[in-house]
Amino acid sequence: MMKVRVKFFANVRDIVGSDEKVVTLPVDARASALLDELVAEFPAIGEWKPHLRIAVNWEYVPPDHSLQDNDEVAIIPPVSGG
Amino acid sequence: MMKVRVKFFANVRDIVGSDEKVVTLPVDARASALLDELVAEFPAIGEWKPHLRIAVNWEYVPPDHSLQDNDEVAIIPPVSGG
Amino acid sequence: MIKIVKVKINIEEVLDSVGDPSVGGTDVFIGTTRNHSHGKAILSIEYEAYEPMASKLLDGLETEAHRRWPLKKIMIVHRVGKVEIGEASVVIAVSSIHRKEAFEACRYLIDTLKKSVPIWKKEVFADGEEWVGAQEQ
Amino acid sequence: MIKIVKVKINIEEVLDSVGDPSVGGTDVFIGTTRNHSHGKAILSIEYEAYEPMASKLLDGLETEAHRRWPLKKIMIVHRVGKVEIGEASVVIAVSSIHRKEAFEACRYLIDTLKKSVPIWKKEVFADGEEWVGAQEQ
Repeated sequence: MMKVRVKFFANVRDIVGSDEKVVTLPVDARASALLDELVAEFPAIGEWKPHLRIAVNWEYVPPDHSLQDNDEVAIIPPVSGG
Repeated sequence: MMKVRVKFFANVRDIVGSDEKVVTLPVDARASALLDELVAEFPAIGEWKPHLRIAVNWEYVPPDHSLQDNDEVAIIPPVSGG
Repeated sequence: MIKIVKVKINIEEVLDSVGDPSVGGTDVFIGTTRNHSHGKAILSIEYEAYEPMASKLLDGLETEAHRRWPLKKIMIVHRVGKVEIGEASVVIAVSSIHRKEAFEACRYLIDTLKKSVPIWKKEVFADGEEWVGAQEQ
Repeated sequence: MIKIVKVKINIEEVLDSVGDPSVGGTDVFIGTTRNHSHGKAILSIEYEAYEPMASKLLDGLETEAHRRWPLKKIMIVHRVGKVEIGEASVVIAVSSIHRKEAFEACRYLIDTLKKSVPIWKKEVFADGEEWVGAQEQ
């Protein structure tokens, strides 16, 4: 197993109730598997799922990206800066 | 006959040596006739002639515009504001 | 250069930072917080950034703009925290020898920032608050 | 609003003049005097305007921009007289609810100003001076 640190922002952080969480996953789990796990734990995220992007170590990654031990993963809701 | 006040700017004013001049013209003379007269008096304007525009009472006019007594006519060299 | 700041953005400083004796044209975009959203009165706005990633992406945007256009200097400043109505949330200044490139690059930078940089806006109303999603922009 | 001024342009004042609580985006173009022209060092610049006609045409440009785009406010300030290298000769600020219109209108205003408004620039070099014709821009 491996651990990744997951960061939450904006409406997703409000749902999770915390801005960070360490999640344990099988080695080489994909980004999409992490997201499925989070939706299972916090069903209210599900409604937003089609709009969420995932970043690993400060870079956007596709859903099939393989996570590594100690990665910093961020769940990125639709951005609204500017 | 009629009189118009002619204003000069930039390189044309440098050639004429004055920023204003009253010119006497036949009634209903066209803007192009005034320009021809100025070129006759100040041949160095001739070189610029294809690039000069004429304004009457603060509006650009075509060369065949008929001038009126007391008009304020301006010889407008290529502009370079901004 | 890029900055994420918690205090009011000083526009004169931003302009000074892109000044250069060879510059002929500078285009500046200033995004300000509006007092309404879909007809509802906004009391204030809060911005939040995923700062290390936002800085990295903004740095990347700056590099990409320099690659695409012959520019002199770029300054991008985004504010985070509470921003009063009418204050600037973002200022982007681009200087170049000729104006066309400054306009195009400035437009590219704000458009791309809004699509990709992890910064979020929360609108505070009299009866609650709401995170703004990009799809509602 | 439009202004032709003989003193240094105050950018903060220009920005204040286009501010409005419903504004979401403001685009500002700043034209500055360059230190070189076709490889020759420029010492200073002088601008001259046919003021009543320039004001009339700038007023007309402002009206036309409001007709073409849904804008909030426009401020066009052009300086005349001697302008030092690096100082602003022209500042155009356009505010609107959404940014696209502000960018387009600002670009239209500076492009049209440069083509049609009777203002002339004289570049002063170490060995003489020269009126700049539009064809050399």
